Amino acid sequence: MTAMETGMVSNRYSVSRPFTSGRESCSGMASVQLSEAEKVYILHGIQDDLRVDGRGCEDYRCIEVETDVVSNTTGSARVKIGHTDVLVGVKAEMGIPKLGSPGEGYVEFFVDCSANATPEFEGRGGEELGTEIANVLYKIFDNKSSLNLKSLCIQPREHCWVLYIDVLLLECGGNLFDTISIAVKAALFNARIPKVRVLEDEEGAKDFELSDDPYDCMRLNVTNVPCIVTLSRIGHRHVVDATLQEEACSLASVLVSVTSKGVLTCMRKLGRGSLDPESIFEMIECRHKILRQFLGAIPAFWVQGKGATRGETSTQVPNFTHSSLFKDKYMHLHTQPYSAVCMSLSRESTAI
Amino acid sequence: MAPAKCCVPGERLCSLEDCAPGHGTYCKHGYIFASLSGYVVKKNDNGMMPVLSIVRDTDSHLLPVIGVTVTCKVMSINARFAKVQIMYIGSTALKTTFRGTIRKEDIRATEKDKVEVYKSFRPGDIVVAKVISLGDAQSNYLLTTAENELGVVVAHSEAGASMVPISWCEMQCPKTHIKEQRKVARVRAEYLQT
Amino acid sequence: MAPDSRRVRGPEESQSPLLYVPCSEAVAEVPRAVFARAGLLSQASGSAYLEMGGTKVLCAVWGPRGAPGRCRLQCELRWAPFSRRGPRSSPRQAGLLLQESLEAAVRLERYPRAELAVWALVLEERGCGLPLAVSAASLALADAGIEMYDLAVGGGLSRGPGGQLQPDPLDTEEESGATVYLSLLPALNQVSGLVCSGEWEGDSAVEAIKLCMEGCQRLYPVLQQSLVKATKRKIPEPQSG
Amino acid sequence: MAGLELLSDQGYRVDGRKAGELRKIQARMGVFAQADGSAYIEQGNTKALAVVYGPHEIRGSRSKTLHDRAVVNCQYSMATFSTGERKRRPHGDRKSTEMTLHLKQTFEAAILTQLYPRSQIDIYVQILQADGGNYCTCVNAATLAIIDAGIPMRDYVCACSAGFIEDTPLADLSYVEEAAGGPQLALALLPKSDQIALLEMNSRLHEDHLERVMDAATKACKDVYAVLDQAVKEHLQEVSAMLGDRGMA
Repeated sequence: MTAMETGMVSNRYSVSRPFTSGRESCSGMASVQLSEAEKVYILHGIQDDLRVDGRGCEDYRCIEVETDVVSNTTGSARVKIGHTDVLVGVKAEMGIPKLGSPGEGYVEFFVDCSANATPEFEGRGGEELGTEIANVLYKIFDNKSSLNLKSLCIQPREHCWVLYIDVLLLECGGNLFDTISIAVKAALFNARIPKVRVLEDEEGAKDFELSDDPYDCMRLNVTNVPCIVTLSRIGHRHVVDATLQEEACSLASVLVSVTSKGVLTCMRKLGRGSLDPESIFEMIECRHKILRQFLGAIPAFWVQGKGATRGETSTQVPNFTHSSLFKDKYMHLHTQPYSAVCMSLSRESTAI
Repeated sequence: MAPAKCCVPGERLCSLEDCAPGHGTYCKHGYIFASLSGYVVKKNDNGMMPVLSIVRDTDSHLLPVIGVTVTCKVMSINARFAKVQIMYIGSTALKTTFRGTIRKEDIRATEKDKVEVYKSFRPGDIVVAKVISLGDAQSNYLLTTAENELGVVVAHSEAGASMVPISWCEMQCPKTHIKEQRKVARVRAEYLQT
Repeated sequence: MAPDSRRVRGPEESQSPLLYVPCSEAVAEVPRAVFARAGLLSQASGSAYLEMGGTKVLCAVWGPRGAPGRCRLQCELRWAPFSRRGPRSSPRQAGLLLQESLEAAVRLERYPRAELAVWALVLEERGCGLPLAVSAASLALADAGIEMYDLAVGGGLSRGPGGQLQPDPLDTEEESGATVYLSLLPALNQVSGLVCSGEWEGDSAVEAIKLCMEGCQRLYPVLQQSLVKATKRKIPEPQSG
Repeated sequence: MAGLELLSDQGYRVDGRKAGELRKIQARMGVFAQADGSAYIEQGNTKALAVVYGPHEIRGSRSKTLHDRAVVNCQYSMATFSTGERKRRPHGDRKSTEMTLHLKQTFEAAILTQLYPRSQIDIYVQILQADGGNYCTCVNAATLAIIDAGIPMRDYVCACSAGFIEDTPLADLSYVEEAAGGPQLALALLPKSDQIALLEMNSRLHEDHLERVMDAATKACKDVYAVLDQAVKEHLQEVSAMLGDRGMA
């Protein structure tokens, strides 16, 4: 039996229920209004593996990554997928380790849905969505392997680095979660935490010495930092990297966060529809294919050790090309043609 | 007679070929499922396919829908509309009231431009009206009294006495014999208690 | 400023002593005993009480009542102050999860311009508070006579340190890391809510979800029975021929 | 402030500029597709992004409606990572509320609001990186965004700050110079008509010096104008070249 249409509607092509909750799909706060005919058009295309912008169901849009954009931060990155534009700044500040884990530093997330993205976010309008995204980010980092928190500890019980990961939403064109997770990963990759030397005098008073040399710094191992893949259920298929229009057609989506080794670190159903268990298993399985696209696109983020110093990122990674949309040192990356990338990358992924 | 079967939401009742779905059921994959918890009742209309519905006697989750006749109380009036509280739907009393609006142009069917709200309703009147729209996010239910059977049924005069209708647009106080203007409903004979 | 000699000044920072209390290593009996009862509060439109192992959840539903706009399911899930030791999870997030799980089960289109308020309280938390709240809430909604596609049944699961999958975990087991929470519409075989956290390698997540669904299927008849009982208590049998 | 010499004997400032010299300005218009107008600007190390929506129907309560002109609605926010010390919230604090008000006043003076009665124009500015002259950078970014949105204005609004250190008026203060605590003046100017849209001064300055500082700020604003005008013209050429291509095909 084919998977039942999400949201249980008896009419085959009616993709929306006439009266439903005021909250649209979770990431669709900045949602668009679509007519029934437009929805049917999108739905029919997706049944035939052809989306409005010419992509197949499991293709990403072009992903543009630019690192080191804000000099006031420890690490920063801007990621643009289609019309979704996200800026992430990581700031390392000294703090006291949490009681439960005295030998570790910790990470704090904050998501600012600025009014730039859509006027609805003005004032406190974006707070709800921001907290929701931050909660998801906490959840995907809530395990031992994502980030080596022990390396953030300076002195057990007394001092550690606190990484404030601040996400700024500049433009919202669908697929927020994926974009944000890539940007977080890129910003962590870019982060250079100054090395600290602890000096202790005779009385036991401690003094810290921060290294002045920008190259004498600690880099984070981001190999296991997960990326989120949101799969939206539309009709009888699922699509990755949905645009706002496609999100409006989808009643339910599954958010899967996955590391480069294919390990799931978090999974959530979003939206008000329901899903067939089989389709969920299908989506979980699909992550491997998506992962290969990612691996092909951004190997530097996945394999630590390449491009370790400032400025080298762009030259070491062959898939990055320069573009001058925002700035001259902009790195632009195109994941198409997907098949070619996947082929060349199966080798690389086995090496990891 | 065997006791009526009690069912819960999600329970599969029978195939669509055997019965027609009635109140409290929905169809999926060619079967009828229950969507309410209650008793299954099969009604056999002569020769037709039996209708399967779920009965809950205590049910009162009535919501105003378009076209239904409601009884309401006028809460406030201004130059453009009267605000009312819907208290009955048909002949069922509601547990919680709903707010509705009767706009000036919906008060009567003819000579709409000459209507004045204060000559039609006063706060405290009991009005029979019909729902014409559920309204949008900002507005309430929109009601109309533009039919002979719709309008004020109970009104009190300034002296506090229950007034008696004397024409379609006037009511009279039995104590003081002062006439007041109202959009009076011609109550259907079957509803009148004598 | 002169030091205050009359008072004993405490340390600048203080922590709850509960942090240092060792957790008792209880192992849940499988399956945990379930007690369900619907329709016990007279003030609410519908209500349900559900107990599993030591976890106790009370849920009440009000409505439908008039509200502008489209139909909304207003969900609130709270943990009673005495429900557990240590910090309680954020009620706001839990309410959203509850809402997401229930929305697919309720026929909201039947209630235009109305609001349904679902209010769940975890009286005692010994693991699986959220999934139990979902089950209790759908019982309460059905008890209130709200039209639903199916009962949403919640199920939880955690992976122990040895990698064994433990359905309906205790709170101590939930802390171990990897957990799955799922809400199922059993008659329609649809998943209306899903949250996995922790690391799941290979196909272990699929396996866990399947196990979780089995748990929901086991709980389903219990909920149905209690609902039938409540319906019979509440509603007189129709006298028609 | 001891130790830091803000103006060397040779007349050079900390970052090597002369007293009346601006920082390098780089601007780009039309950075976002979804907004009606947008612009990104860098003034030295200060980076700001401005987005304009509108004119559109009044959002929220209708009581804000003005019957003879458009409502200008602004929001100034700073990214939490934009400053040296992390900020707790991007907007809503006292300082950004004040900035919001200033921006609103500035642009109400410049936009031809009477052309759009009963409507609303939203201007949202975001500081991505702060290094002094935040208000001025925002005004310049917003001007470009409004031009990009095609909303008629009386003139460009060009803003620049000026300070007064060691008897010398300095134009376009950087963060280090601002932090030194001397008098500082922010000027938003309509350069063609020499009209002042907003003028604000902090700290103490002798009346006799005011004119010199004002002159420095005015000159700086006019310099900013030259740069902005250049950016707009380049953008127009780009856009018209693209349109031209389409016309040929």
